[in-house]
Amino acid sequence: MTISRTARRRATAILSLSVAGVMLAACGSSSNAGSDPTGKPTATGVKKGLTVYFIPKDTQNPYEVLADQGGKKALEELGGKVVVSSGTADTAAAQIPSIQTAIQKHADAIVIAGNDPSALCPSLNQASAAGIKIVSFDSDISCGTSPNHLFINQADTADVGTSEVDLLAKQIGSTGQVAILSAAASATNQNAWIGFMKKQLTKYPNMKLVSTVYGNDDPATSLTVLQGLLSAYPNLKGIISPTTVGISTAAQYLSNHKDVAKKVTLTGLGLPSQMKSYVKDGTVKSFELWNPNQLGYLAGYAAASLASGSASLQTGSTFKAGTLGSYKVLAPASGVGPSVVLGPPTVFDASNVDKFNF
Amino acid sequence: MTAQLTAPAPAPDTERFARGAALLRARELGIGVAIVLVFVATTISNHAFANAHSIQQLLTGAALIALLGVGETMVIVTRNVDLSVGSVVGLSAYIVGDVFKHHSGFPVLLGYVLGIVIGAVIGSINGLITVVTRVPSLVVTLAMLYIVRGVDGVIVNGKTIDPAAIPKSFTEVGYRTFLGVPWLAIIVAVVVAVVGYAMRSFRASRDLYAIGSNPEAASLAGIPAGRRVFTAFLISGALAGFAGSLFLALHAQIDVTGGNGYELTVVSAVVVGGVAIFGGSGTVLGAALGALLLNTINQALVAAKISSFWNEAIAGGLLLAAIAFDRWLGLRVARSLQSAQGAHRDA
Amino acid sequence: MTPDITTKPSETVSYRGADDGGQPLWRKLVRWETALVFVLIAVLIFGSAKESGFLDGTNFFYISLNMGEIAIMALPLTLIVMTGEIDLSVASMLGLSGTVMGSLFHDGWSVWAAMAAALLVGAAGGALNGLLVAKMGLPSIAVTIGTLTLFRGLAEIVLAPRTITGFPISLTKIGVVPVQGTKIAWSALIFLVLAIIFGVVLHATALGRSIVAIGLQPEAARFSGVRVDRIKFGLYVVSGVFCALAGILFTLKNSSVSYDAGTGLELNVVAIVLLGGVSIFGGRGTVIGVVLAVVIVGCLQQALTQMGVQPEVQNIVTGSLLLVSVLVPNSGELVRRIRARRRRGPVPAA
Amino acid sequence: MNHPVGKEPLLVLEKAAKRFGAVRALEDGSVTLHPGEAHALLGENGAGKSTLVKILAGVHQPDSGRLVIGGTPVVLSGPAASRAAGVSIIYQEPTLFPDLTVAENIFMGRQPRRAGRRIDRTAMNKAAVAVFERLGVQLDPQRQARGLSVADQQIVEIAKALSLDAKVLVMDEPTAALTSVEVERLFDVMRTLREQGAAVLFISHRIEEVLASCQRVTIMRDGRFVSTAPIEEVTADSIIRSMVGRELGALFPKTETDPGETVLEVDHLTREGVFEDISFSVRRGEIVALAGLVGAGRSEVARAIFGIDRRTSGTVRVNGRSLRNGAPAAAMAAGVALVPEDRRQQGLVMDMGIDRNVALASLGRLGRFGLIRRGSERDLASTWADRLQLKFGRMKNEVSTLSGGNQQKVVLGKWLARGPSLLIIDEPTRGIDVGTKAEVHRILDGLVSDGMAVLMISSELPEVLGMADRVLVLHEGRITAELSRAEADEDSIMRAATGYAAVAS
Repeated sequence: MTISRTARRRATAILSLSVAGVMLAACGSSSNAGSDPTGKPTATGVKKGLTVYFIPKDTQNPYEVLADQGGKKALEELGGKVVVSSGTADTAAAQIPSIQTAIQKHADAIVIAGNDPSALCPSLNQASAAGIKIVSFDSDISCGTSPNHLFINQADTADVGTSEVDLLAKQIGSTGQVAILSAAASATNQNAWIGFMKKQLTKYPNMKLVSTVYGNDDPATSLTVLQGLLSAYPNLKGIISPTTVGISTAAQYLSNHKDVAKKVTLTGLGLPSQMKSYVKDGTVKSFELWNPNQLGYLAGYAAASLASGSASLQTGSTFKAGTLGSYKVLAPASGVGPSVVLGPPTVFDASNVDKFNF
Repeated sequence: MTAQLTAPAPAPDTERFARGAALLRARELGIGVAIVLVFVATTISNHAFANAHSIQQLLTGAALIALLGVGETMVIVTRNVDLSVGSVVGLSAYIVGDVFKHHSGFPVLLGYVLGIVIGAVIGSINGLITVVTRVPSLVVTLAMLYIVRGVDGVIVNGKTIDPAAIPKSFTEVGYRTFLGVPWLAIIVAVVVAVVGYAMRSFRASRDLYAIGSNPEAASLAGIPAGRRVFTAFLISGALAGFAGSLFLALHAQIDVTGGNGYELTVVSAVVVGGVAIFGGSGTVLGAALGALLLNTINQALVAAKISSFWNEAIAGGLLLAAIAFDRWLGLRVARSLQSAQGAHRDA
Repeated sequence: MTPDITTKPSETVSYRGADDGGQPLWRKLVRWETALVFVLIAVLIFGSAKESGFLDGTNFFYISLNMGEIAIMALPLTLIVMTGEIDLSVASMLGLSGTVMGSLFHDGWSVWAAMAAALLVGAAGGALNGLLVAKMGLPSIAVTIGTLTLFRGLAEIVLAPRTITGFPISLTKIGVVPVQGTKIAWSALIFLVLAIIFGVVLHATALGRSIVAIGLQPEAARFSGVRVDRIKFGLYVVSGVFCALAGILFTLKNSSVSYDAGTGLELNVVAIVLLGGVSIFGGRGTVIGVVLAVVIVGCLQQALTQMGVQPEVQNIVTGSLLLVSVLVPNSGELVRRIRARRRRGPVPAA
Repeated sequence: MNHPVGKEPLLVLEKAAKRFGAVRALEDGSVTLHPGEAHALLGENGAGKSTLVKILAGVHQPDSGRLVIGGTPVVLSGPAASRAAGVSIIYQEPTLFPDLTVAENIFMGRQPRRAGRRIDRTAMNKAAVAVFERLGVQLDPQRQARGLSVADQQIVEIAKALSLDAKVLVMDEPTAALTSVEVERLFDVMRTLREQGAAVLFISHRIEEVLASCQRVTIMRDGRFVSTAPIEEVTADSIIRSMVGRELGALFPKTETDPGETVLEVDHLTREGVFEDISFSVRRGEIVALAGLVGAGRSEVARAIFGIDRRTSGTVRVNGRSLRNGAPAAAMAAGVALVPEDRRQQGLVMDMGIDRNVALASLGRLGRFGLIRRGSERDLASTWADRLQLKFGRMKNEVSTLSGGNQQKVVLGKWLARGPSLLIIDEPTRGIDVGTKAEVHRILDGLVSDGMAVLMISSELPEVLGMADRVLVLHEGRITAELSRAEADEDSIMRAATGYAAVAS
């Protein structure tokens, strides 16, 4: 899929022109002309009264709810407002009416967590054509340059994949069978992380990835596939679950089956609030995550800055994100467009897990 | 009315009966054999599969669907269907969890009772609408599926119940074993046994079969069909609510997705288990075994290192095979009875 | 000597009130479609009162864009429900056909050939349903729950965990721009054309008349020379093909497809058909009713979304609408029964 | 033959009336039952007997009238109330639960119980065997009811009613499907019940049965009570006259015709387990009747000829052309029409208009490319409505609003509109009032005079005797006699139908 990406991006760029008739941000990578002279941010560079639509994967995902709250806080600080809108199902189709609503309501910016990497592109393109700035977070959209958008990366994608493998390797002595318990098979961020995990695993010749299973972010399904995994691979040493539902389901199972927990080490991405009890009872030694609240907060500031013109998609453009400090737009690289990285993920263990309230 | 009658039970042509009963029992037996076959085949491809742990997991994993299957069987036997069970599981699990979260010290046992009550309330709404308005239950419970899920969403509103909020003694049911058998499986087995026995042994439960077998004849026989169907929905709802509590106990966490899509899995399990979708026949044991078979296949695929992407296709194919097989069997039995009768008449 | 105590179709009659000689009185006075028109007007007034831009062209385009595929699937389902059967596999077929189209396109097929293959898969899937329901006489609800799972599972095998993108822009623009010179989405235009065809077929042809007869009294239809099995089989094939068409449009609209495309839409489609006044027992219903239901649901959803109403509340609204749409036509029966009970009075002990 | 004098009547029904929509099913249903009597209720089909039975059963609630049981006026709110009041019914059509065992069918809702209110299956099966003993039949109480023959089903029904030990036992044509040995047994049981002080209401078409086993007889006609009389005061002739209300001759207009060439040829027709080796032919201008008991396979033969059911072997030829197996459309194209037995389920789409019902078999002829021209549909319907003198309000009205006789005319119109060369008509006058009955017979006579071939199935012997040119008698799926018009009489037909004598012909 990556081979044809450039060609397709060019093609979609043409579409954006023909459809929108509006040229955005001077087509990013293809041209350096018209670089933003006001690259330096000013504290007052953000307009008041902005409306930012936050469109999470669905309205109930706890992780996203935390992020939305961060966004609300950001816009409150900036004198604007956040509208949260999405469907009940994790599907692109359920998000489209929300995008349409944002267009109808003349929103200034959209912050979206894509349920599908490309199904949302046509709608977002329309939004972009209507002058709405597009910011993606949590799970990126891959629309190329149409619309051109800023991705708020929770952590460097490669970092997440690599660090989780390292974390596990440290705990199991870099040897043994390992497996991955993921969310839905179609989840973009999951698949991207898994890709980097596989890459990193090549550095540990004695660690063997035996299986990747999908729990669809549903506790029951996660439990079923986990149990199947344990039956199939009695010598399994480690499980990486880069999804909050998966890791907490697995942790619950292991904490109740100490015999299994003795043999199998679990790590991945989890919410400290959910994982606290498992870290304390020793089921899980360490796991990581970033602060979803901060992620939303950063996305809110980024969206407001773009909408105010105080930041751009140009590589190196910087903007202030309230209490988080200043951020710089990174150059597009390997399938990811202009992006901003929140920071390295926090590793949680018994020493710090109590300090977080998300 | 002499010697012949005083002789215990045996009826005039015991032989024919024996054949009929064997056919009936064959269904449960057949599923049992299928489960064993899947288990053995998986073990051959992956020797690690055959251990006590796997079996415990097979039982635990099937428990909730089997429990829902018990209630669903009672409803389907009356020629109705309850599609709202999945939503009920989600709602009752969340409410029970929420109560634990906000009232630490809430009695653990009451947690289960609360789940049952929530389910019973929704079940009685289903039953009431179906019986009083005579709107087909397919539509009523489909609407309830939407409504209950919506209410659940409004209540949950993006929150989750974390494991820390739930008393350890509540979740124990989800993992403790007794003599190596998971408690969850024991509870469901007891429910299956009790309801299964009741479905055979009480007048009211035989009425359920009569209603599904021939509604017109049931009303001519003076069976209070409305009250019975209502009760079936009530029990189905109550068991779904109970399953919600157990869901919470098993997973120790709940958000809005809990129980989503269970309705179709349950109906599949029940039909695979030999319960006729148009009522009149089928057993609770069959339904529970159907659930166990589906779960065994799911876990076997992972264990046999076949991609879990095959799960759904196999479940669908199995359901189709089951109903096609039932029809074939039914035709065969009818034909053999008919020709036997012809011979009997001619003689 | 035939074993004629097996289930007779007449037994289901008891549910519609065997002796009350047809519809309740009010139903004869107020047609369901008329009621739907009033509901639609109410929704439009409600929408534009709450949202200033509700009645503008862009919004119309959005509504038509959102409803197009669901609406297309609702048409063949209308005919199937009219015969007294049901097809719950529609959304899975949408996903499977999109998946087939996507994966073949990804493998280097031309997009047109991939679409043709998707339609063929639709026909084959419909034929499977038809075979099991019409030829083998299996209950359609169980069969199509089975194929719902089966089709989705096949899509998963074919495509998961990939997402296919990169369809030609000349085609995917149907998800972005309306039909030239109008404010209507392509899928919705196709739906309207199809609705006219389906309307004519149902209401003015021998086939349509046969479908109604099958739904009202299948045995009488058979005794009148109507080829019940063949018609049912054909309808399932048609349903499969049009769900595949919806799958193609859905894929192009989103310019991408993954195996879980359209998951859960079957319930929306069924809800629309029933809301449109098609009786779940078969035999009663109109295409215009279904068209109105499509528009009402589309407008209502858009209005609620734009008002910022929680999507969960929309679930409640959809469920309640569905319930009301079957409760109201049955209210005559309800009133009759209550009255009958009152007339009977208490029963003296004998 | 003890006269029930002085004793308080067990059950009195007075002037009960019941309508269904436009159809007056019962206008004056009156009957009085005394303890210890067997009381016959006679009347033609459509006289209102079944409605009266259903009122006693609590299935229908009368619109007016009075019901007194055991001296107390009662309102039966449903079947359970009727049973509680001591009334037990054996229906014409068995109403069993196919998925349950025979014993459960008998004791549904009153299964014997043991400790803990649990059903005592052993006791239940024993009790069932005991009831069968009383009836002198052998039936496995533990087998499923599915697949029982009609006769066996009827036996289960009788066993059910017997086991209730009811004060009032109503039997709605229980003997129609039974062999005479079984009938004898039944009469024995009736006698025992009477001696125990119960009353039996006995409905039958076999007048000699009534004369032999009942003490009093009530006659109904056109939904009205006609008379009640002790059995000694009536004769078969007087009963028939009261039932019919006029001389037989007027009912059965019969024009003598010369049969022409053969239209229908049936050769070794067999449907496994249903009927076997049926061969006969029907010629232009003749009516051939298929007679026999209920369940003998008459309707099934008709269904197989028309292609509703598939035949196992044998051939059917119409006008020399062989018919495809299991294809009604092919039979219709060859010129066959079938007016089925069950008007409400098979003959008509009750919720469709008159015009659409008439057009239903001719859809292909009403326009081009499958489109239906409403105009030609309406023309077709009104043509036939005129010709058959249909009484109706508007063409669009649902046929469910018509009376039984007019409904039958719609079915006839539907098929005659196709101009068939062979008309198969199953129970042409079931459930039709006497006036329309004669009309239907006149229509049939007219059709035959014009050269149509008619195959008629009828359970009414007078109809068979009055209308048919030839009579074929079926017994348990085989033709046991072929009788010419001259040879056919009640005796010869009944003998062949019950399988007693291979009647010489």
